[in-house]
Amino acid sequence: MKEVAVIGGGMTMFRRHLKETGKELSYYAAKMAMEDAGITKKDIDMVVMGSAPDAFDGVHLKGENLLDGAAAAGKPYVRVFNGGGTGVFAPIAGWWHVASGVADICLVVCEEKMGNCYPHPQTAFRHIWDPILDRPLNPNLVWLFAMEYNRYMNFAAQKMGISVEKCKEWIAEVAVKNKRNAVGHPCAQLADPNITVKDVLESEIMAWPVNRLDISPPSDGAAALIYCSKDVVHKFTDDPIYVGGVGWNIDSTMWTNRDLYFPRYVANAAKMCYKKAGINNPTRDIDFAEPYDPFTYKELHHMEGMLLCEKGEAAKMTHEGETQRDGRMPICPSGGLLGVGNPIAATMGQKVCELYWQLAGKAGKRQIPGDPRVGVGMAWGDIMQMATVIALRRG
Amino acid sequence: MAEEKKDPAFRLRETKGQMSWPPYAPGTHVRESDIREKKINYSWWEPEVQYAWSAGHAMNVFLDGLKKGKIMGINCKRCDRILVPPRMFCEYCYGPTEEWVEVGDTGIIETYSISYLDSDANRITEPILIGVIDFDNSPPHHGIMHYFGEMDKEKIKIGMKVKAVWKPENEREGAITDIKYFKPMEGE
Amino acid sequence: MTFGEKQTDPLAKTHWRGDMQADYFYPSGVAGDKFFEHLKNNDDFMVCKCKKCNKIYCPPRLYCEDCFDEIPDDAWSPVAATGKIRLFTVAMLDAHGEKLAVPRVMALIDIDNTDSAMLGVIKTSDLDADLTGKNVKAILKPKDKREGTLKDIVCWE
Amino acid sequence: MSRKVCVIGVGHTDFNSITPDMQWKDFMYEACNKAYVDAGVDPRRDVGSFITCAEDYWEGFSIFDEFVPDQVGAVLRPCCTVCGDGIYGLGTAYMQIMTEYFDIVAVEAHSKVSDLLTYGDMIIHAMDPLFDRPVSGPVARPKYGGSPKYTEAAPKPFVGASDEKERVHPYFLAGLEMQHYLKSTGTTEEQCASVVVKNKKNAYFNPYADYELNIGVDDVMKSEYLFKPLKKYDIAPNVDGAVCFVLATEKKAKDLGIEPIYLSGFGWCSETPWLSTRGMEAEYAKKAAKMAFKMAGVTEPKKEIDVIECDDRFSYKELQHLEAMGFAKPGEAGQMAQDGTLNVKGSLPTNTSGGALGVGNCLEATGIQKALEIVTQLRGHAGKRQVNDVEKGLAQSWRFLPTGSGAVAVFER
Repeated sequence: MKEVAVIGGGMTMFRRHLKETGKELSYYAAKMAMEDAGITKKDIDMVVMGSAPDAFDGVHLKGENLLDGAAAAGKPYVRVFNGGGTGVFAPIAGWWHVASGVADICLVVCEEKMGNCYPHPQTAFRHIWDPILDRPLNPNLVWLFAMEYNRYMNFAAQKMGISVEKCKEWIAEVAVKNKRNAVGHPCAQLADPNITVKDVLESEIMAWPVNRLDISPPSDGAAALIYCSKDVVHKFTDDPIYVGGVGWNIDSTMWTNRDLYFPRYVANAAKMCYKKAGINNPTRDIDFAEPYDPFTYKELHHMEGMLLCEKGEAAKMTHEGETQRDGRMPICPSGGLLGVGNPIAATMGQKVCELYWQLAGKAGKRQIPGDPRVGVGMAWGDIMQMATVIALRRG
Repeated sequence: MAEEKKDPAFRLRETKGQMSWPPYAPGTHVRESDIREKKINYSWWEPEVQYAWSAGHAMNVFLDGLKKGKIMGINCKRCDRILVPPRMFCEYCYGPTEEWVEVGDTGIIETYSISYLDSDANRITEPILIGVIDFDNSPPHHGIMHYFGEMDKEKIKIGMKVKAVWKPENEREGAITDIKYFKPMEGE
Repeated sequence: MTFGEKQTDPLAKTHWRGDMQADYFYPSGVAGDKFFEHLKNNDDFMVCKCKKCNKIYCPPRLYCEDCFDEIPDDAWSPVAATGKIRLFTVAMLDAHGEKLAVPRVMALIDIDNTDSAMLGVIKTSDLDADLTGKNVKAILKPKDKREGTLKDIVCWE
Repeated sequence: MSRKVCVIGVGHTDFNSITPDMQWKDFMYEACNKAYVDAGVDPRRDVGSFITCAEDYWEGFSIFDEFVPDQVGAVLRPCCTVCGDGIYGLGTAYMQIMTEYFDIVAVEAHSKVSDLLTYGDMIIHAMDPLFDRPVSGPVARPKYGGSPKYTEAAPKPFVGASDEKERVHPYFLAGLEMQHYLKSTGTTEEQCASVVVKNKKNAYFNPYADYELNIGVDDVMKSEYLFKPLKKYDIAPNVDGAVCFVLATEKKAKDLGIEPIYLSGFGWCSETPWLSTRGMEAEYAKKAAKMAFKMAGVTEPKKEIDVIECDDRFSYKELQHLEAMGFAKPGEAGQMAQDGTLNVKGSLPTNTSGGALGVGNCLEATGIQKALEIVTQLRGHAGKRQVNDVEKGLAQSWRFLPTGSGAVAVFER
């Protein structure tokens, strides 16, 4: 196996609607990453595209349609897809292109254009359900997460010995933290320096227990990342950031046949990744993490799955401020999905590019104090069943 | 046009050496109102995307059972587990499933939500109660999703006992909607 | 036998109907917007040229797909909406696989003075003629009816 | 490199024009189960990673990846979807094994195209929405109802009007390309017809093929022009089918006591998606083959490769791909089809399984079906269609209209 280094990252603005086509967004992100790494299209051996449902962009075989924007015209190019997990899965796929020795330099581009789907991006989400068992009930995607949120909240409240209402308050603190963290991120859609827990709890109820500010809204956007193998990394940098390990895991389709309080699949993916990355004690060896946070409770749920705290106690950790940017274990220093936006696959920008920028000391105002050496990014997708984890380390 | 940049082109070279990444955000924001007022050019397309999925044997038996007012599960003897909804194979041991069983139409609420959104994300005033029901005769955490009815949104809770309310027999068509909803059992 | 039991009843309800119906909105993009905005008010095409590759794109692009360099604003110029038929075919079927009432002549048209081609419908009554190499001209909607989409080109003649 | 990747098990369902008795899950389960039994592995214990090749719209789900793990045996295991043809899946498995993360990887690809009622419209949906798609017909949904509802708070944006009533079938793109191929190489329609005749005959000896037919060149020539010069028989009809491969390291194969068939090289390449600037020379097949040959150490493909399965979803495509990959000079492949060089007993046996024309167009499973045939040939299990003395075989596929992407895999004994 070859060691794989990250040498460039880029991302576009995240907004509900962007004027650019999907190709053009991919171009912006890919170009930024190429400029960062100092390479041109000629240098790229293979390209990986990550893009979530075709039903958002409204183009069948959308990977094929986007490829010229990803510098892939005339190159080996493949698209991988894992629902929401794509944001970290595409970089994992890029990693194996290089780690296997097939490519020396690999470009990973993630693009999403959710604003294309009308009447609402939710219309596309309607078709992720089982056609026979669920779709006749006309479900809304938010229901699914509301149900998981409820199950998790009840468990966590019991575990921490607090009331459900108190637990919901603590969970709301995640939104406050992330939206404040996003201040200073040029791409952010939802940064808000003055938001309070009260604002979150008093925003309209979408599907109890989910309030409007508990959700990251649909966005357009793109992100890109460039890998190279250790053999050639000396051409680009003296202080490379390496991929320590990767992991991915999927649970059963039958989500009503699972206990939703704990994400087993996240734990499995994290263990796979940690084993390869030599992380024996996650709470000690990991300096900061970017778990997937499309909903407030998900950040906590995933922290537990990633073994960063005890089951059911992530809310307490948040409440005590340990997950702040200057806390013991900074979580989502980029602002996450709640702060920056959620163009499904393009969240690679917060979940992986951010790891790179933080480790390389390039995060500017968002930089974590101290000397972070190991960061872990994670994404989650499908019907609450897919987890993808990547660990980056310095040196 | 909102926030039209003077130069929409991406000019990274000018910012080379800057230590804050991303150096700035390429892209041009468009508001929903700009689209309605046709301030940008756009194309529109309405695809025809229609399917007729083969239901498969397990779903046929399940749907046929619903028509008769029964909820059918299937047993995996190797794992000693009743699968509801049924399928032809067990995902844990990867062997075929064997014996059909009725799981009854009563159960408990595994989890629930009170939704103020309909399926197209439109806001509604009278909330929909929705949740996962674990059947009494199935293993723990093995259930289906369905609506709740005749239920007070203040009183719904996890672990509440519920019972299916069926459509009249002549209106059933072999679909999950043959069950109208689940209602609280007496004493709840 | 892969399964414990198999379906044997030919009268069983075997299929479940459903759809993935949604409508789609496609912003024209940075380059497309210039093209369509120009087409709304003029009878010719706005195209662009990659200064490095000397390749002229119609429809225009924001970037050159070959060298991946951005195409600057000053590389844009209009060309006449005329071209030469490179390839053509007579399509007999509609998207559902049924016979079209009137066969449609579809063509790939090399746009004059560019390195690109466009798909188009050819207006012709002679279905047996060899149209290759014929010069054609875009028939556009009246200016007041143009919407800024490719539908502004009615056909080629 | 120290590691070598080989095929240790294959499984497939029957290929049928419709499969009403099985849900897509059951269908995939059958193919995978057979492959695991063939390899003698337990997916719940032995297989490290699982890969499915699928596209959402072919299947009818916004996120098809959700509906994969149970039936391939991947619950709580690493499993992913590659949006590509089966050969992309094989290449992905190759790379995953080479990273030393896994020893055994399963790859599945399938077509359940009979579930899809609006096949033509779906391919139109893959065309560029701004510059290609509007040419095909009206913007508003022409036939089926069930349009989404709009509310007053969120009304429908302005939608353009047009005069046409029907959208044209997207196979017109193949009609255009065929015309280019015939004109630029001087190949005749009869030569394309002889490909149809050959493949449909080969399918008689392939038990799972669905579209075997005993016809002559005349019958093909007399079939009607649908997209002139493309005729009815030049087009591969759609079929349902699922195929699963189990790949492993050489060491694992030896431990299991299986004679390995090596996946010695793969390659893929994409041309620009813009019809506007794309050549029509199947450049993707040329570059993909180059990459695969380099990896497999094949220097003289024409001599070294004993059996070829290349994409023939339109009859001319087989000839075009053979020429692009360097097995014939431009314009010669048609002659080879006519004089029997491409027959099972010829010097360059091509599409011995019957190809897509004989087996059917199985969408993303096309490439893996071709790989399946190569493995069957290399194992010597091909019965009456067995080619003598095969050491190396090549499978090639294209991602179908309207793309310019394709993949190649080289197998050897």
